[in-house]
Amino acid sequence: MAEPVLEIRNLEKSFGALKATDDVSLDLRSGEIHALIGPNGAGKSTLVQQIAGSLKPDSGTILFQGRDVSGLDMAARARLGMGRTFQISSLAGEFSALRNVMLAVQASAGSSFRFFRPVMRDASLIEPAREALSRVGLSDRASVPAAELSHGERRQLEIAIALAQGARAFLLDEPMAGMGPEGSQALTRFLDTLRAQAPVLLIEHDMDAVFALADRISVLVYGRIVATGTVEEIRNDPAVREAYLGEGA
Amino acid sequence: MSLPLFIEQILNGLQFGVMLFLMAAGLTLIFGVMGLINLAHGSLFMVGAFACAAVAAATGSFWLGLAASLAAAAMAGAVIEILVIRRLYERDHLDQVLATFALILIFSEGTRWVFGSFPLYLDIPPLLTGAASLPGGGQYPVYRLAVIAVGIAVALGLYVLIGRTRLGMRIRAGESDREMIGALGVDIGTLYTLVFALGAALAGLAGAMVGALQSVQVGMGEPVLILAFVVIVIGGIGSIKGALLGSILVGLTETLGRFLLPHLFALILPASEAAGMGAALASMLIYILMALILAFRPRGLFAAST
Amino acid sequence: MNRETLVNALLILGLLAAPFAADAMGEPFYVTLATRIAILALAATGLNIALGLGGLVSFGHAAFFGIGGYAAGILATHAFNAEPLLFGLPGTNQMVSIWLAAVAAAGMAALLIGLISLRTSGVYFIMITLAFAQMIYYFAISWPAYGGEDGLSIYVRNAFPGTNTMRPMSFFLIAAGLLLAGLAFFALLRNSRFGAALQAGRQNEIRLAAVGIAPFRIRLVAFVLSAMMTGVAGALFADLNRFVSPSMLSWHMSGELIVLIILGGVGRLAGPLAGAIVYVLFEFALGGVTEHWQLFLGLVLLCVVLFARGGVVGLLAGRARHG
Amino acid sequence: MKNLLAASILALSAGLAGQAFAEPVKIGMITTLSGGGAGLGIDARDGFMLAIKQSGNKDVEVVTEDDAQKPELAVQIADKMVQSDKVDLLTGIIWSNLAMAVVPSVTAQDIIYLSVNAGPSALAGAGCSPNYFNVAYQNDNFHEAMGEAANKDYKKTFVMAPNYPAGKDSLTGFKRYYKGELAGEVYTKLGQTDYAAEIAQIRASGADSVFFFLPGGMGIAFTKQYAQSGVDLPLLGPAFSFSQDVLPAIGDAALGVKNTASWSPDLDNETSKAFVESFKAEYGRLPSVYAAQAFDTANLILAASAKASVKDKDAFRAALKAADFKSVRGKFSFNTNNHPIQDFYVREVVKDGDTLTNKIVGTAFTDHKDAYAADCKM
Repeated sequence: MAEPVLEIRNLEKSFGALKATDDVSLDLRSGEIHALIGPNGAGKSTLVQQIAGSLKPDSGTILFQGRDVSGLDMAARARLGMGRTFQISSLAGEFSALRNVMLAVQASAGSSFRFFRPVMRDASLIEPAREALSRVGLSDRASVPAAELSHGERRQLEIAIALAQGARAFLLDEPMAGMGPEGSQALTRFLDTLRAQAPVLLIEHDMDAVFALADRISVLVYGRIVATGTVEEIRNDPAVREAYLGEGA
Repeated sequence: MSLPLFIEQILNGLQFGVMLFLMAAGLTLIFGVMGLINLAHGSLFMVGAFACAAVAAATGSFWLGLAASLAAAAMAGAVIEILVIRRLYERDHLDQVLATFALILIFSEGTRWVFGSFPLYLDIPPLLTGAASLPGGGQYPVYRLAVIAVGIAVALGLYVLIGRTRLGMRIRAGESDREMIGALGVDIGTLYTLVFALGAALAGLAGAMVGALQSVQVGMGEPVLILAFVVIVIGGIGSIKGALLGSILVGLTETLGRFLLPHLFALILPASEAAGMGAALASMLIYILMALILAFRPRGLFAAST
Repeated sequence: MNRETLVNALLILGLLAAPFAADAMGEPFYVTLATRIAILALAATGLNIALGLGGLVSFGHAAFFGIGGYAAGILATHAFNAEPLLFGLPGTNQMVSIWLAAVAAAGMAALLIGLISLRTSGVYFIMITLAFAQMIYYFAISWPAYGGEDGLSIYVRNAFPGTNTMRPMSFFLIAAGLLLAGLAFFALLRNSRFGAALQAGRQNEIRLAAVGIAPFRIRLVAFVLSAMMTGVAGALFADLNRFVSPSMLSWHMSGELIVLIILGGVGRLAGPLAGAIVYVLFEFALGGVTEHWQLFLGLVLLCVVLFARGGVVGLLAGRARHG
Repeated sequence: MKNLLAASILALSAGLAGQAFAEPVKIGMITTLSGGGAGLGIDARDGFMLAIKQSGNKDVEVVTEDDAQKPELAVQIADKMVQSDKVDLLTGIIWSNLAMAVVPSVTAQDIIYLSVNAGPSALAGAGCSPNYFNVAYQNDNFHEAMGEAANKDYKKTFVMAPNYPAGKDSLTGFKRYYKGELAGEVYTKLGQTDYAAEIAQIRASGADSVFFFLPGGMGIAFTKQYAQSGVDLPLLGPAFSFSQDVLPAIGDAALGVKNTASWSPDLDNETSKAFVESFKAEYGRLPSVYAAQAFDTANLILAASAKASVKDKDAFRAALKAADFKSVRGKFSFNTNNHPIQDFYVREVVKDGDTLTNKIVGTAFTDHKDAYAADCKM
C-alpha cells in the first residue's frame, strides 16, 4: 500500500481534566475520502485544529507527506499543502471573492514580499484564481466582497481557496453545515471529484453525504477513535452503534 | 543598608502598589465585563481628588471630602457611561482609545476652567498624622499604613462582591457570556452603568487618598493611568487577581529599583554619575519588566480565558 | 476618476497651492503652517501602514517620530561642533544623509520593538507599544549627552543641495515632496502582494495563516516600514522647529498621530493628510480664541468618533472599496 | 493705605505714560496658560500686563499665546509672531526646554528676546547672544545662593533633584558654593509624585539638612510627604518650590522652610511694595517671584522704548543693556552676557494671618554674577 499522505500518531490533548484528544492515531491515503464522524463534543474540531497547526497538542506526532510537521505553525503546514476549510467560514470579509482566492495563489506561488506591482494587474495571480472560482461555480460572484456572499457561497469560496493553494490534502471541517438540501447535493457531487486531485479528510455531520462519499470512516467519541473502517464495516460495528448511533443495549 | 530602611522601602512599595491596585481594579473590571479600554480612568482619579479637596476646604473635614470623592467620581463615571461609553462597547479598540483620549482633554480642560490653574490644598486628616514605630527601630507614616489597609480592604471587598453576591454573579456572567445574562433577564445597560460607576468610584477613592499625599492638580491622573495599564497588562487584562499581583509587583519594582539601582551603579561608577545612571534605568525599569513578561507570556500572568 | 481619487487630488492640490497664495500675500507664516501639516501628514501616513492597512494599533509611534528627530538633531550637532560621532564617523548637515540615518535608526528600533510586541495582539499590543515608547521617552529625558529634557537645538536648518532651506517656501517644497513620495509609496504598497497579505491579516488573521502566509513576518515588515516613514517625518519635524526634545517621544504625540488618522479616515490614502489639515488649522484657529481650546478639541474628536466614522475622507468620498 | 499706594504708583508711572515712544512697540508673549504648569505662566502674564497697564502707554501692544508647555507649539507660535504678527520683541517663556527651542532660532533672526524666567546655562555661556536678555536669573543662581547660605549652619546635607538637565544644574550650582559634606545625592524621576523611597533614604543617611529642587507639583508632593514622615531635618531649597503659586497647596507643611530667591514680597523697597499692593488689588492674590520678574521685564522694555526706537536695533539693545528702570529687586544691572547682576536672599516660609508667604531672613549674595559669563564671547 502507498505511503499515507497524512499520518497522525498517538495525539493527546487535555484542557484541564478534560481529555479532548485521547491517543488518536489515523491516516489519510492518496485518492481517498476519509470521513471523521462523532457526536457533538467528541473533539472533532479540536483534532482538526491540531492537525492544521492552530492548536498545539500535548504529545504525539503528525506526519505530512512523510515529514514530521509537529513543530511547524499553521502557515508553514499550509505552505506544504494542507488545504483547510473552516466550520464557521473564515474569510477576508472586505476583499472580493476573487481577491480572497488570489491571496491563496500568491501564497503558494511566489513571495508575498513584493511591494510595488499592483496585484490587480498581475495575470499570474488573477488567472489561476478565476479558474479555481469557476471550478466551484462562483465565477459570476468574483467581484462581490466576501462578507456579502451568502452562507453557501462562502463555503464554496473556502473550497476554491483550498484548490488555489494547490493543496496536497484537504481538511474540510463540516463543509455542508447550514446548507440547504440542494446545496448539499451539489457539494457532494463536487467533493466526489475532488479526491482525484488530493485526498480529503472530511469532518461532517450530514450522514447521507458521509455514506455517499467516504472510502473509510473513523468514529470519534469522547476524544477516542472507537472504530475505523469502510462504510459497511462502520454501519455494522456494534461499538459504533452503541456509543454513537445510540442503538442497542 | 540597614534592616529598618529595607523594611520601610518594602512598605513603600506595598503602599504604592495598593494605590495602583485601586486604579487597576476598576480598569480591569471594566475591560473584563464590557471589553472597553478606558483611557479616561485617570480623569476619574483626578475628579476624586478635586472633589475631596474642594469639599474638605469648604467643610474642613477630610472625611466628608472622601465621601464626596466617591460620590463625585461614581457620578462622573455614570454620566460618561450613559452619554459616551455605552456607544463604544461594540466598537473596536481603536475607537475606544480615541474617544476616551478625547474625554481626557475634556476633563482636564474642564477641571481647569472650574478650579483654575493652581494646585489645590488637601491635607491628611488629623487622626492619621504622625509616624508609627516599626519593629526593628524604624518609623513609618500612619497615613500610609492606612492607605495599605484601605487597599487590602478593597481587595477583600471586591473578592466578596464578585464571588459571593448577586451583583457579582451577574458580573461574572457578563464576563463569560453577554447574551446569557440578557437571557437571565438582567438589564444589561444598568449593569454596565453600575460596573462603570464602581470602577470610577475606586479611581476617585485612590485620587482622594493620593491627593492628600501629593498635589491636587490638573493632569495628575495621567502618570498613574499609564502605570495602571502596565499593571493590568502584566496581570492579564480582565483578571482582578492579576491586577492585585501586578500592582504589588510594579509597586515593589518601582520603589526598590529607584532605591537599589543607584547603589548598584555606585559599585562601578563615581557617586554623582551612578546616581544619574541609576535613576535613568530605574525610570525605565517597570517598562522593561512589562516587556519581559509579555515576551514570555503575551497575555499576562493571569489571562482571562478567551 | 472615482470620488475618492478626486477628493485625494483636491486635498493634495490644496496643500500645494495654499503656501504659494500665502507667499504671494506676504504671509510666510502660513507657509510654515502648511509645512507642519505636510510633515505631520507624512508621519501619520507612516502609521497608516501599520494601523490602517495592518490593523496594528500602535500607541507608541511617537518613539519612531522622536528617533527620527534625534537622528537629525544629533547628526547636525556633531557637524556643527565638528566632533566625530562614532568610530570616527563625522556628523552631517545634509538632509539626505540625515533622512537615511533616520530611516535606519527608526527601522532598527521598530525591528526590536516589533519582534516582542507583535507576539501580542489587541489591547496588549496597544499597551506594549505604549510601554516601549515610554521607555525610550524616559531614556531621552535622563540621558544627559544630548540635552535630556531640555532638548537639542539645531542652530542652522540642515542643507539640501541647490536650495536655501531657511526660506520657508524651499523647506515647504522639500517636505511636500517627501509627503508625495510617502503617499505614492503607501498607494503602491496597498495594492501590492504585500499590501494584500497585510490587509487580509487585519480582516482575518486565521485566513491568512490558513493559506500559508505567516502573519507575524508580514506584520513585522509592515511595522518596520511604517516606523521608517514616521522616522523620516521626525527628522523633517526637527528641521522645521530647528529643535528636538523628548516631547516628540511622549505618549501625547502617539495619541496625536492616531487622532490624525481617525480624523481623516483609517486606511485611506489621503486620510492622514486630511486629518493633519483639520487638526493643525483647528489648533491654530482655536488657540488664538480661547486658552481652553483643548476642551473644544476633545469635543470635536468625540463627535468624530461617535458620529462621523470614516473621518473627513469618509465624509467626502463615501465608504472604502477594495478591488 | 491702599489708596495712598495706588496714588504713588500713578505718580511713578506718570513719568513714563507721558512720553510717547518714537515707534509703537509690539511684544509677543509666549507662555504657559494651559496644562499642569499653567500657574507659573499665568502669574508671569499677569505681572507683565500689570506693568503695561500701569504705564497707561497706548503705543505698546502685547499679543499673548499659550504654549501648553510643549516645545513644538512654542516654536510654532514664535514663527507665527515673527512672520505673521511682525512683533518687535519676544518674551514670556517659563521653562528652560521651551526657551532652548525658541531662543536660539529667534535671536539668530535678529529678534530680541527677553526672558522672564528660564535661564539655561547654554544661553549664558557659549550660546549667548546680543539679542538675548535674561531679566530673571541664570538657572544655577538660586541653588548657588542656597549652597552659600547653607555653609553657615550645616555640615552634612542630603541633596536631591529630578533626573533632567535643570535638576543636574541645580545640584551642580549648590555644590559650587557648598563646602560641607554630602550625606547623599539622589536623582528622582521627572514628574514623580511619591517620595516615600527617597524620604526613607534621607532618614537613614545621617544628614543634618536636606537640599532639594523639585519644581511644581513634585515639590508640593515631596514637602507634604516629608512633613508627615516624622523626619525633622531642616529643608532647604530654591524659591521655586515655595513661591506664592504653590504655597497654598502645600499648606502648613511648608512653614519654616528656608529658600533662596532674588525677590520676596516683603523686600524693603518702594517699587516692590507698590507692586505687591497693586498686584493684590488687581488680581486678589499675592504675586510670586515669576510675577515679579515679568513685571520687571515689562518695565525694562518700557524704559528702553522711551529712550530708543525699537526699529533701531543697536540703539534699542544699548537702551536695554543700560537697565535704566526701577526694579522690584532694588539694584539691577546686566553682566557682559546680558544676565542679571543682583542680590540673592534667604527667605523663610511664614504665616501672615491666614496666608502663607515668605519673609527675608538673610542675604546670601550681593551683586552676584553667574558662572558662565566668561564663556560668552560677545
